[in-house]
Amino acid sequence: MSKLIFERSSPGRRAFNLPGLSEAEKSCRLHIPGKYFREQPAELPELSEMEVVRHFVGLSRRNFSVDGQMYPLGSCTMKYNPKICERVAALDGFSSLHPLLPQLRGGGMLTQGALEVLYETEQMLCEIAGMDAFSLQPSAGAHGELTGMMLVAAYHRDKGNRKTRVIIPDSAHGTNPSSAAIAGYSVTTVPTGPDGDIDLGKYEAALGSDVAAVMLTCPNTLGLFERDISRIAAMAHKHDALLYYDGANLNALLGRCRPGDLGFDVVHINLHKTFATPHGGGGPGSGPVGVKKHLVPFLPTSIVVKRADGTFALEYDRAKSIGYIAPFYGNFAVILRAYAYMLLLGGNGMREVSENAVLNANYILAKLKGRYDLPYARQCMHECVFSATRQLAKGVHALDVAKALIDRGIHPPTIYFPLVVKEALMIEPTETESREQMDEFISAMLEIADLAERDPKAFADMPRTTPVSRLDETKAARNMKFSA
Amino acid sequence: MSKLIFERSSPGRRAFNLPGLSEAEKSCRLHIPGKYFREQPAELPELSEMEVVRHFVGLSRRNFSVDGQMYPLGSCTMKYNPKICERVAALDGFSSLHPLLPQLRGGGMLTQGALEVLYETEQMLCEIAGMDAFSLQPSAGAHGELTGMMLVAAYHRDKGNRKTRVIIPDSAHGTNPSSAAIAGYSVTTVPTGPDGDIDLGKYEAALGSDVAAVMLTCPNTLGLFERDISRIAAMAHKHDALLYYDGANLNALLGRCRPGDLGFDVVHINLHKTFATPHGGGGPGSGPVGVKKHLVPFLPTSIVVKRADGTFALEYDRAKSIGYIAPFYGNFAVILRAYAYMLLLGGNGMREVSENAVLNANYILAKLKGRYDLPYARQCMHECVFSATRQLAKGVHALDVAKALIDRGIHPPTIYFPLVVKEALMIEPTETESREQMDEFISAMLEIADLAERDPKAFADMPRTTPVSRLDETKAARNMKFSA
Amino acid sequence: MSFVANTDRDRAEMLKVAGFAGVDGLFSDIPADLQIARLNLPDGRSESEVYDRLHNLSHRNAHNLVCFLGGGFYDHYIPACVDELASRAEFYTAYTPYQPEASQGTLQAIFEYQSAICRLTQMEVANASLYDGGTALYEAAMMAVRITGRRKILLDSGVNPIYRNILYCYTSNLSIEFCEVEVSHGQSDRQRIADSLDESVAAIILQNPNFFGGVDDFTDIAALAHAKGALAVVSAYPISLGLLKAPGSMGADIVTGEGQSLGLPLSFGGPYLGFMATRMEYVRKMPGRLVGETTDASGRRGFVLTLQAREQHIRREKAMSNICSNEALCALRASIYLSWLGKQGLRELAMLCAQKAEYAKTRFSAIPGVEVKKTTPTFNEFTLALPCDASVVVSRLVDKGFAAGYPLGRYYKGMGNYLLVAVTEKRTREEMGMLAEAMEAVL
Amino acid sequence: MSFVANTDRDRAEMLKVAGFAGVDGLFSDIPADLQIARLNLPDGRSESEVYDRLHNLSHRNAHNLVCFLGGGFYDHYIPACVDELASRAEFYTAYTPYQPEASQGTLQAIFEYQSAICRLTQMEVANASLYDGGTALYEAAMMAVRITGRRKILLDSGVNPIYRNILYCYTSNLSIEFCEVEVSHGQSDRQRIADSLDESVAAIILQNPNFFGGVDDFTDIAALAHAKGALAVVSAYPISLGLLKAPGSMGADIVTGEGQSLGLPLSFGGPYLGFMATRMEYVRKMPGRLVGETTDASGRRGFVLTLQAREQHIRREKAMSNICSNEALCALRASIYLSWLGKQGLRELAMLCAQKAEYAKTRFSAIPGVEVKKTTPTFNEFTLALPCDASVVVSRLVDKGFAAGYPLGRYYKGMGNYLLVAVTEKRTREEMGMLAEAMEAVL
Ligand SMILES: Cc1ncc(COP(=O)(O)O)c(C=O)c1O
Ligand SMILES: Cc1ncc(COP(=O)(O)O)c(C=O)c1O
Repeated sequence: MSKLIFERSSPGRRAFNLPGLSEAEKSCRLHIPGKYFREQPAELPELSEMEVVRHFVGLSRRNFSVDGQMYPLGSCTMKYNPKICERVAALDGFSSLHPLLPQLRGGGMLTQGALEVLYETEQMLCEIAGMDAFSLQPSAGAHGELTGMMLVAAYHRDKGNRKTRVIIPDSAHGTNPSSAAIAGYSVTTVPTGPDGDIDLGKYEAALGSDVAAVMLTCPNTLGLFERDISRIAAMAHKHDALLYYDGANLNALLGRCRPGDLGFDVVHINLHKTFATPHGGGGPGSGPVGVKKHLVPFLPTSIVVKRADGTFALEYDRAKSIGYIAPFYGNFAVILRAYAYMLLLGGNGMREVSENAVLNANYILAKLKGRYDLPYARQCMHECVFSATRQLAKGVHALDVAKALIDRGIHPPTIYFPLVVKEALMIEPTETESREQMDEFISAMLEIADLAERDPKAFADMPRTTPVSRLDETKAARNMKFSA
Repeated sequence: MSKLIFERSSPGRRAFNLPGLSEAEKSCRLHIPGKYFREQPAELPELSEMEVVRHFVGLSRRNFSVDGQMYPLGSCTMKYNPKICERVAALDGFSSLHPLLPQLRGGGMLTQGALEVLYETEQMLCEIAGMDAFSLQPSAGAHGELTGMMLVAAYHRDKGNRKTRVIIPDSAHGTNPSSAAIAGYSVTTVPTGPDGDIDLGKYEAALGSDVAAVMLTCPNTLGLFERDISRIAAMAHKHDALLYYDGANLNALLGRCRPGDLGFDVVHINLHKTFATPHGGGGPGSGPVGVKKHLVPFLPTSIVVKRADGTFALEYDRAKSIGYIAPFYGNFAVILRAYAYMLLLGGNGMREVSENAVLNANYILAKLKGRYDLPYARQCMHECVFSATRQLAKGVHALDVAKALIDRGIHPPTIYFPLVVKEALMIEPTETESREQMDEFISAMLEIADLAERDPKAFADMPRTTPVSRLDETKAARNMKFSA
Repeated sequence: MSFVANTDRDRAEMLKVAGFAGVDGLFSDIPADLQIARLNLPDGRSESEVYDRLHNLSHRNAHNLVCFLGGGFYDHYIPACVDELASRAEFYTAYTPYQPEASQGTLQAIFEYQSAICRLTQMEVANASLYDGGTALYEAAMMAVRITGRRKILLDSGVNPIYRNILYCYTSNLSIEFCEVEVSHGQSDRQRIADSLDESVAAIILQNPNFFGGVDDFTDIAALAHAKGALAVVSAYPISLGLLKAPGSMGADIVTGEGQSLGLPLSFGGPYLGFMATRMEYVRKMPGRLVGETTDASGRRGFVLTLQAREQHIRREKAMSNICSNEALCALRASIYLSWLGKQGLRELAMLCAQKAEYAKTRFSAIPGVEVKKTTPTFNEFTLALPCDASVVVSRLVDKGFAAGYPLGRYYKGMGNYLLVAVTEKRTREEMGMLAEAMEAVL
Repeated sequence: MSFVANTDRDRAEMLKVAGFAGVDGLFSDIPADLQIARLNLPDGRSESEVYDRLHNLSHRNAHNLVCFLGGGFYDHYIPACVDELASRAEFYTAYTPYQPEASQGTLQAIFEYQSAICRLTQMEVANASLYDGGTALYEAAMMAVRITGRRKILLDSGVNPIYRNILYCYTSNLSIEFCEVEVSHGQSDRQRIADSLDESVAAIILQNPNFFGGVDDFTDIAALAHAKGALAVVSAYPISLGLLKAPGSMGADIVTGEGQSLGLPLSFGGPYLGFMATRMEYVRKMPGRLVGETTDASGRRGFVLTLQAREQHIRREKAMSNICSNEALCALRASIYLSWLGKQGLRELAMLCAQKAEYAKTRFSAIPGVEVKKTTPTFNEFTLALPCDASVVVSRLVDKGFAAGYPLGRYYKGMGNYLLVAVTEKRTREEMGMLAEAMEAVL
């Protein structure tokens, strides 16, 4: 059992060391009255630096990660995170830059390098997504969605439209309906048709003049390209409903197909997926939002502009802007990594990404479809979604399959999402997995399928190779122990 | 089983990416005749960058290390390596400095910062060791010894002394006799007396006018202070034999006792031990050599001097110097870490080092002496040497004790060294281990002592928790497979 | 360089296995007219060229100015072990710990982070992180709305103006009513607050120290709020909690803040770390992920994401928040940083900052024409009244090598001559002296 | 800051357990008059202060000069993954793998390194590392002496003069006789070598490319040496082996070299990496550690240190070398670097360097008064004859931002006007052009 850091604490131990005060500084009396002081110092752990190091090194070794294992977590695009991107993000000239520095002189003259990074990233994203402008401020995909919905609202308000609803397919990620709701809209859910595309009839029926936007993921979360996308767009636009693109799955289209060309008005992109910035155990991410011309005036404050003399500036004075969605310019160090990644790949490399991501997924699909049920029997895009229904018949759940994979040294796919697939196993290898590694994964999956038929009870105590075995989630929810 | 990187290779895979050539460059023909070319490219492995990363991350996880485990490897001073020292060693202004740069202008004007580091390190080492000058060039302890022996030879040559022998106690580390021999001396071994000090009578008998030097470690490798050190020194000096100090154990004396004050003429210091630079899986180290005045003229070329104007220069023109023992100024990045460490500790911190190192070792000694044989029943300095003879009576060797410790998550002590102790277990906790961690170690040792009595056969298949169990060393020597 | 592993040969074989004649077939679901031939972007470049480019760009920033800029974002020293540990591949290349058995490292680290935030703020439960201090405050406001069922919020004007802008932005479609309460003499105005509080108020939002650097004890205000059934929301600067009364002991119901100062580089605005803590009774209304302790079948302790019914992936449009990816790695950094400081270290650090700020004040007050505002006690940031436009002074000081502080005129009308100066443990006596001298020279 | 974990309380309790009244008792074996009260050194400083000091010192170096310096030490680009992987704590905070089961990571990495060196040099066995290329060459010389029982060594004057100095230094007490053989027209002089070779010669030591940058094929010289029972020792620049004939295929008996170019920073002279490879028949005479493959009881492959009877800790004064700690972490870096490059990458990199050097030559030869020495083919380094003292020119070019090369006058009499210029893949066409222009301007 791994001790909590608080359990390793011993009074008086210290890792910290701080500069001393000069006599002159020491002689200054604090002018803070006693009542403002805290009575007891916070009970933070007390350890030597080596003990801190061993603790966290030890914790790190209790994790699966992309650098350790194949991590085909569907919808999350767990591709390789190039190490050069870490190196550039650590450059002093970026990492030690105070965000208020631009305001100290002439709208950004003190941070031209950083502003150039932002500007060029926006320009590249415009080309990649087929949009007219980008804001890099959102901190993650969901944050981008919310920003997008606020842009939608601002657009309609500006036009005097009265809109109350957002249409979202039932296969959508939970953040989509949540973002729409949090932006003040009610959500109308449209079902998926039998072939995995949106049910067009039901979609048409759901549309109406009160619809502010339609939020789609494309390819959708079933890993399938929405084949009627042009009609879907046209139908939405007929009602002056805007089409929103959840860019979580852009890896499938990179360099080959652009959301802007498909008719989307607003998009967000997950830099931590398509553009290889590390996921950090659950963030930080970055979810830039791109828009077509008619939405540009509403973009968040500030935006980066290029002056006639080639210098860059931050523009704050924008009458129609929705305002501040982040304190500054977005998750700059994440954007910086993505920028480096884009330079590394270039236009040619990006096209290789989608080609290989889609090929890898179809390769897995082909190899597994005989043994796992495929709810929508079509070629897939960058991920393939199976159902463990056949295994369930023997009492083996998607969760069991997942735990068995852990014991085989592979991080499980996303399970139980999308919700429209029973016992979903959503597999996204990404373009960076090698054929050999995928073959290992495939063997493991086939072995698991065998085992499910032969000895379904064997799964109960998996995983066995991890520091803990299956954890009691009900107990966690009941006990409500959230801190030491 | 962990695959070799060559076994992960697949033709055409590539991690590498290189800058392109401009047209102008491309158009230049190589003027290398065909016969100078190699016929086949070297069969290096071909992997994607992610595969390279996973391979080495995987390998790293098959290691014990200071940051992972207690590592009380006697004589090696496996103390904590402060992370700040890694940070400063990575500073561009040091790491990208070409060693020939000083020669491009005015004896070092282009590298004043680096020379100041070297100069100040030398000054501090002089104070710490009680010597008059230091050369930082040796790359490790043994390298320092060899340099020291060459200084001894130069000294005697300069004085016209004819000396052929070096006296070394039987407890000495193997590098001592080896270094003396490689420098051209024959070695006279003097036994350890019954109380762990050198046998004074035998020592006196061994001395003579042909003795160039006496090499001592102090405290010696039994972890015991050489109590007759002053007499030993005086006796050597009577014969104009120089006294050499193997500084591997300086951690015991730091800030409290200086080899120079004990009568040593030449010393080496292991920066990778006493001064906390990381051991790197077996180097790089740094083994600066310090000398008293009478040996200064012989120091290796170059030396760093401080000019009257406060600038620093490299002096090459030194008639009596033994010459080049390293291409440049030593393992600079290692020295840099040690310099940072010395600044962090200061004089006060260094004294804490020896106090705590010695206390920790005596604490372990007190707790284990009831259950393990102590060949020299004295208080120890920074390490304590037990013998597993009591366990051997049951058929349990020092090696078995070591393997049992591995299964308990602790790196074993040094075993079978010093050679004068049968079944030696040489335990050096260093000052950075906490009492709790030592208590864990002690419990493990006591548990092992119990087990040795109760069930000596249980050791045969230990360790069990490692990726491989006990390896067949004879087979390795017989098969002579040294490469893939 | 696309980091693709497979070779042409691999691809050819795989296409065959998958039943495709060629790569284009993989995309046959996409109508041909919606496909492009190529992106209008330059070809990829090598790692060393990209490094050179970025290295050059990094030098086109004035990051070497001696930093007295604060405004909620501080130039604290980051111990090397924070960088080293947080850059362990197993931490930074993992994702959200959906599979707890394969993610105990991340889960335990977050649990410890939650614990540290609780102890720091003296609250009962903290979430796993939010995007930043500003959005955390917005989430707190919405949480208060959910808890109270009311839609009016009092907002102290001492709250960071950037955060106030964020609150306005996010709620602009939600018919939430804000009422800003002006500080008086740099301190929250009890009278005005009492006058504005009524049964329609969901929460009062306060900040400590406030944007002018003023330190306060909000116990009385929290009591006033509670008396009207409103919540007290406090945004706090975590380093100050080494010294100052914790919001929890003032009666705060929700505490948020920006965690940047806990071992995160300034990085031109992000990634940062929004923390949030509350009372246990409100936990089900709290946004964000939450790690809880449990056991496995053999009774071994382990950690899992829990109370997920609050979250978007379960509750969709009814979730407490839409947040999914948060700032886990930043929370890890904060946790390492706080572990490095420990109980005594945080206190000493806070003392150091406060003491240095007092010293700086003595230097500035010696400059003719400069007045240190002393109406409220301060922690490590304070306001100077200059004899002329602060932004002009600041620009002149840039030429002398200083980022001298933040001119208040931008966000506070009538405060054009006011400068907000922050002092951290990194600022030496010499630097403070030199800034004072430089300021005297440019005035 | 001494990084000591224990507190005063811990110490008091431990002293009691160990039976000491106080700390001084721990040192009672040391005569009191030999103890000091304190070191005359300043007190310890905090991490942030030490960082500031070192950061400032690092800026007092001209590391930003565009680097055309070589001389055996090259400014190659180091891929980020080398730094990241080699700085895994499990690698860099471990020591020599004495306990193989707890050190398979290090052991396998060294085994792979040995394998890569063998493949690169086309030799049969490589050791785990030596200090640097210079001491490796000295060790090779002594190894040849051991193998042949002879004490005379021929030394080509194209061998790095620093290495020649090292050879002289180490052997000055060992009655080894050196005979330097002058190159003629920048190339090893076959005639002189043949004339100097006789049955008393243990080895001839050669370098490829030699110090002037000249490329050679030593097959004939190796044959000449073998005919006299002498060994051929070749010091090689590993990057050049991407393109050039491997010493192994020339008949070399011992190959050494400096591994700095394989992913090690220049770091002002170290730590570097001496590599050494030889034929299997000589393995027992080879210095340094050696990792071999074996199996455990259940047949699983594993790696151990082997043939240790060659080493000091077993053989003491009869060991092949006194080396103990070597350059393991540097070998790891080299192994990662070579794995990153791979078979094709090393070749392409070598091509790139050679091609760029050819381009540089065209630029320099266009400068009036400057002559590119073309007597021998070169790889990525070449010699310029300038119309005046090269060290003066170089000093002037420093002011223009260049480390233009290495003036040969220091080590070669009569070559005061000669400049050795190295070009790596990091040098752009623009930089080469700018250097040529600057040189023209300062001449
Ligand atoms: C389809 C989809 N949409 C939106 C999101 C939310 O993105 P983020 O986690 O960056 O907020 C995700 C995240 O997994 C996703 O898969
Ligand atoms: C007592 C002693 N002397 C000398 C050495 C040799 O030092 P190095 O390995 O740095 O060459 C060691 C190394 O362990 C040692 O313990």
